[in-house]
Amino acid sequence: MLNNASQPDHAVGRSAIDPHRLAQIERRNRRERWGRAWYKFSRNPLSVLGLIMVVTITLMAIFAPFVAPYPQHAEPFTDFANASKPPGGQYLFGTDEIGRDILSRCIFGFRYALVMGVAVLSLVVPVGVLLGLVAGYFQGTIIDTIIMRVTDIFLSVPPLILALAVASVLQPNLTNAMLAVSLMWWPWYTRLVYGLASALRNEYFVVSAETIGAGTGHILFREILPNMVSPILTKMSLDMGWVVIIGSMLSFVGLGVQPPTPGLGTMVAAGARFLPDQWWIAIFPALAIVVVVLGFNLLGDGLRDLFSAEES
Amino acid sequence: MSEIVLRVEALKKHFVVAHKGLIRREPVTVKAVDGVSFEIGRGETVGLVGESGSGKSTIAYIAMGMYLPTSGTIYYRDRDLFREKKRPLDLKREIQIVFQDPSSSLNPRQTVRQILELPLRIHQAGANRLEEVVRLLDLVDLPAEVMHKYPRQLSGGERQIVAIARALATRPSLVVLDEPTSALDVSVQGKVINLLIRLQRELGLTYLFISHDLSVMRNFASRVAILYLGRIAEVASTRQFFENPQHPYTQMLLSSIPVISEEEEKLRPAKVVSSGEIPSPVNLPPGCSFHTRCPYVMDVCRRVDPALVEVGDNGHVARCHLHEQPLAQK
Amino acid sequence: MQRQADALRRLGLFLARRLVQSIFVLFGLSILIFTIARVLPGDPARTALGARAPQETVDRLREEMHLNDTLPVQYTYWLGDALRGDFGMSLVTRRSVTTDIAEFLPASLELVIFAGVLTLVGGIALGTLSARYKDSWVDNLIRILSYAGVVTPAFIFAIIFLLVFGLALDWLPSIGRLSEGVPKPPLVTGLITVDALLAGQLATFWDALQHLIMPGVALALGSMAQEARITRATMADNLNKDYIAAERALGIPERVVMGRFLLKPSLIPTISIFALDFAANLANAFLVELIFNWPGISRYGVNAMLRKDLNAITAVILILGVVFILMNIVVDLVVGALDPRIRLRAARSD
Amino acid sequence: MAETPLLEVKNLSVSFRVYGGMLRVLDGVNLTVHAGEKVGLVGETGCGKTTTMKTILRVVPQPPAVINSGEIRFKGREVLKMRQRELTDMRGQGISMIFQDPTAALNPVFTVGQQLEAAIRYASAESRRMPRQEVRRRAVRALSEVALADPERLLDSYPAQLSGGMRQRVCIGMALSTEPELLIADEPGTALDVTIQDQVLRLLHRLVEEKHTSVILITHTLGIVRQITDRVYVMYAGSVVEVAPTRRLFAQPSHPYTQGLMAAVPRLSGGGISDGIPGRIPDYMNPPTGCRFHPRCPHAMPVCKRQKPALLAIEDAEHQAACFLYDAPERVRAYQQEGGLT
Repeated sequence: MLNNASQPDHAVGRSAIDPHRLAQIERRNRRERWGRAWYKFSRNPLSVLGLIMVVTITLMAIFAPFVAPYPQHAEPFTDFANASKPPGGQYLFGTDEIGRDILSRCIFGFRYALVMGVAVLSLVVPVGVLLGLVAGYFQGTIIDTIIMRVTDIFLSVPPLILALAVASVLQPNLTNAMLAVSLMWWPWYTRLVYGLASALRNEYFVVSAETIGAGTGHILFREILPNMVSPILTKMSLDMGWVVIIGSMLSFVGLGVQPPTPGLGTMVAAGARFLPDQWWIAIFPALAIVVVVLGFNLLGDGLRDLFSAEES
Repeated sequence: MSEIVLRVEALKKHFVVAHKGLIRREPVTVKAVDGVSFEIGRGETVGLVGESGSGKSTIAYIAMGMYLPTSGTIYYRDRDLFREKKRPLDLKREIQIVFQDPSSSLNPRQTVRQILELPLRIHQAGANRLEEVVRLLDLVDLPAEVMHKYPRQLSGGERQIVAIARALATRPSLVVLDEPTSALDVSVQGKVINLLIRLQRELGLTYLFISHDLSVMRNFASRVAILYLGRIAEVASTRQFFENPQHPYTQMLLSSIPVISEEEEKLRPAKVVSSGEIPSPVNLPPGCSFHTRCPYVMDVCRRVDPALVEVGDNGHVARCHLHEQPLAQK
Repeated sequence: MQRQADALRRLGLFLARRLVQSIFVLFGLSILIFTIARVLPGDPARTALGARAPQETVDRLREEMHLNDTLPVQYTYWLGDALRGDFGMSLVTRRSVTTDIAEFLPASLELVIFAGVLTLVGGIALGTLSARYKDSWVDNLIRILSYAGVVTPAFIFAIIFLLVFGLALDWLPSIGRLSEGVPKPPLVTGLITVDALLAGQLATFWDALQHLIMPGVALALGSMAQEARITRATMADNLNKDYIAAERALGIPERVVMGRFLLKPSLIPTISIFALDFAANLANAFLVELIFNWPGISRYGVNAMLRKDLNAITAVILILGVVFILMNIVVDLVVGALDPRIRLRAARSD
Repeated sequence: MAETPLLEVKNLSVSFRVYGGMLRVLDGVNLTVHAGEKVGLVGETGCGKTTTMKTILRVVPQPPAVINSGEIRFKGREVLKMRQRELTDMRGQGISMIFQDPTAALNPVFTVGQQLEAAIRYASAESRRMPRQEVRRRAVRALSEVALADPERLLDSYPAQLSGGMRQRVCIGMALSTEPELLIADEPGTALDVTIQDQVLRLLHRLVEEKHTSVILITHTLGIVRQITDRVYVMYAGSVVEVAPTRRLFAQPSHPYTQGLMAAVPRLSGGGISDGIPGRIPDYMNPPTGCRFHPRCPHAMPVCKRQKPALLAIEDAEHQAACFLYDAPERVRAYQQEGGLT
């Protein structure tokens, strides 16, 4: 950023040491930075749409019992009198074969989709990032070799199939599905961070910190890590979408959320049996999946554009 | 010369760049630094000049402990820099470096204050860091507000000045300057150089100055050593170096510089016109490594590597058969 | 001549080195799979026989499966068998797992190769079109479509296709690889379309192709959209490169600059992602295979998983690992062929 | 000079659309090149030299660039109104360009031969019908002209296999292979070591003299301009601030920016370095009003903030500077009496 305002001005030099004034300046700077970032982000309507979608879905998931028209339909419930009703006034998305409101179940479905995404990422990101960071910084040493060879092994199979295998060996439920996906997901972060870290370790600001005598912890977490927040955040946002897809695939074959709990994948799988006549039973949960994934993808792309514009 | 601050002794650094063969992997090495010796006295600015592949930056990085020498060593005030495996903090404190490109040497995610506080935290425990940061900025003529800025909010010149302030934060006695102005525009480099000169005078600093820019060298260094493919070609006091260059490579370099006045024109040895490519440091020519481009090349140059011989006063030495007395030419 | 021989020798060295690396990775993978199969809770023998089997039978099977030995010993037995191509019996099909794989792998390959061709042709064409007419309505349309393609999982496409083209409109067959009564071609490659063509059975070829269309397209759309996005992004990026400006400045016509000098460097990322997608699709196809009742390897694998058929599970994962690793080598070769810088770097390191 | 100039740029303004605003990079550039002339264009990083040249050739990527106004006439024909076909005809044989960084200017996935032969083949209608061997022969000749040994082998090499000096020579050979009337050389040799740069510049100088090619030489090194060119334009922040025959510029730099720049160059003869010009290049998103140099100018007057100065003659029309100090004496007095600039 070119900026005219930073001309040296000795007259005010000393006054900045006043801690009160200091904090004020820092607060103002921070506000300006956020303001600028938001301005750039908001230039792209698609990014804003993505953010709105993500926020809405999250709020709906959190307040599902209040938002859903028939919250009790997410629990064991039957109403054969209203079974297989097509979309219409009372049931916006129609009802399924035992009379449950599909809209309500989709809203609760968001819940499990997001829980899965958040849980998987909060397990996977710290582990993957830490391993990649250490391996990248100690590139060429035995630490690097061990971490990266193990990572390679995990990366040598499509992650989905390993997750399926692990999930199938364990009891089929949401927790185990999350564990299985997490177990297969960390290497992708390790690989991403490894690449970034092994490039950053040669940057002169890292070398500078070394020649000054900073410790490894400082270099890893204060010098290197802050410089890869943007690609990691971007990947996390895109991955939320992927985890939702994988979660729904697991539930589709019965390895994730167990009925009658409304998992989006489970609902699609169950509804597929009633195609084509009662199409709404499968199609609306399928659309719900697409909406979640779309929201996170738009947000992720928006973040990527924002970060790449920040850097140039 | 007064007290010796830095003594480089028969320094060699060979990098393995590749391996040959499938089973018995023979290393392919680059002799980046190949037997370099020189000394820096207290308060001096010694300039190392050279083109790409000359090894000038490698020497700086070895002095900083970023690489270990293949053989030979460097002494800081009689302390062998490589006796301990890991350099002790008090030695790190004494020797600091300013890198070429401040946009790479300052962490883009830290404010100037955070950048300057790191050396203070490590080397000045107990000091009031905020006051110290203000003092450092004042020392380099930057307003205190700069401490809240991120590097990208500063101009190139200001960034380099922040990097200088960081190097001074440990209160070092020797500062290595690795091309400190070559990433800057002409209109700001003067300010940085003049600041360095003032700081040297005020703080009694000793500089090892690495550069490829002879015009800057002329106005900054007190002594100049010129490197060609990892070896010293000539060392002289700055005045002698520019007014009475002895090595044909020095002459070629001087004659290649574009200048802007008649006065400078006279300093260019017109007869040594640049020709030939710089050989790859992987395949050094036998004998004198400059013989492939030298206008005065003799038979002996292709076979025998010349030694450094005295060619003038004040330790003016050159590595060239032209200056070796008939002895070598037999 | 000399140069060609040199290039061949370098290629050989490269392959040799990659194969050695791959063997290490496969070895590690086998340990990983073995761990999943044996260390996780549950008694494989009990699982194999079911909860109602008498304890003596289970004990006998435990003995047979070397389950009473230490884990490293068990692993050596298992690995030894696996190396001989013997993965044991499948609990699902009651046949040798090797036989099963020989039957199901070609079906998956046929599907994935078909989808791969669609992906590559469609993705590059759409991406190039989009970049060529950047910011026009064509570009915007392609971008919106590719967004939809990226965010929609293949199984949702599969269900929609099944619903619309299979059931509602009844244009295309929706189940299996061949219609009933259509003669199977003699087995050569295992890919029915190819075998039918080889045998000259055009009717069979046509029928098999019709069966391929829905699952193939459902599987391809996601990666096609991905490829289109990557191609467009790389091209747009390269369009601002100095060498394009330099080639234009030399008076080289736009058609040559775009079709030749821009296209080749822009394909490199597309191709590398494509090959990896191709291998991943082999596994990701499982829901598509389930929905269209396609007798492929990942459907087999998932069925095995649902039945805890450990022999089949390990075999399927190992085979998919091998395909994945092979595709990685292919990526390196193709990218090396397109990009001399990578070739040069590889040459320098030998 | 009465005849039509070879190239005439009038009041050219170009902006770049970026995330969150417009960068007003060129702000009314004026430039003239006559047949057979060697013209220098000097200025610091980011002053718009390269953008001007890329716009002349219409190879500046659009978007992000937007040409706001101006005229570019090559041999009397308006370049900004040319259709694709006419552009392709003008590029190469009319004007060709050596780009700043030879590594970036060569396509990494094609051999030197493939690129050079394409340049030769598409140079003109006749060359398109040339047999292959003839194109190859000319490519070999183009490389030997730039003093490259073993051109046959070089044609089959990829850019990554060559040294920096060789790549620079290849770029020069390529730009000259189409036998242009005007050659634009953007910082030739800057990326190279000084001894190699010297060789490249001498080679370039010799070739354009032999072929009577007109040249625009872009550089930030004043010494290079002095060595090669007849006339010099000095650019600052998107406008030409001074133009003069080379000798006169060095003898009597007139614009305060030119004066500051000259003083800042460290001399081989010693004598210390001046502190240079205070401040920094302006922010192109919100450039200073009036004369863009006024925030850094030691002679700034109130008028400089209000109004953009036109190029004014110093002694005669050959030497001009865009500075109010060179206005009619009574006006200058009036400007100065307005009081200090805050």
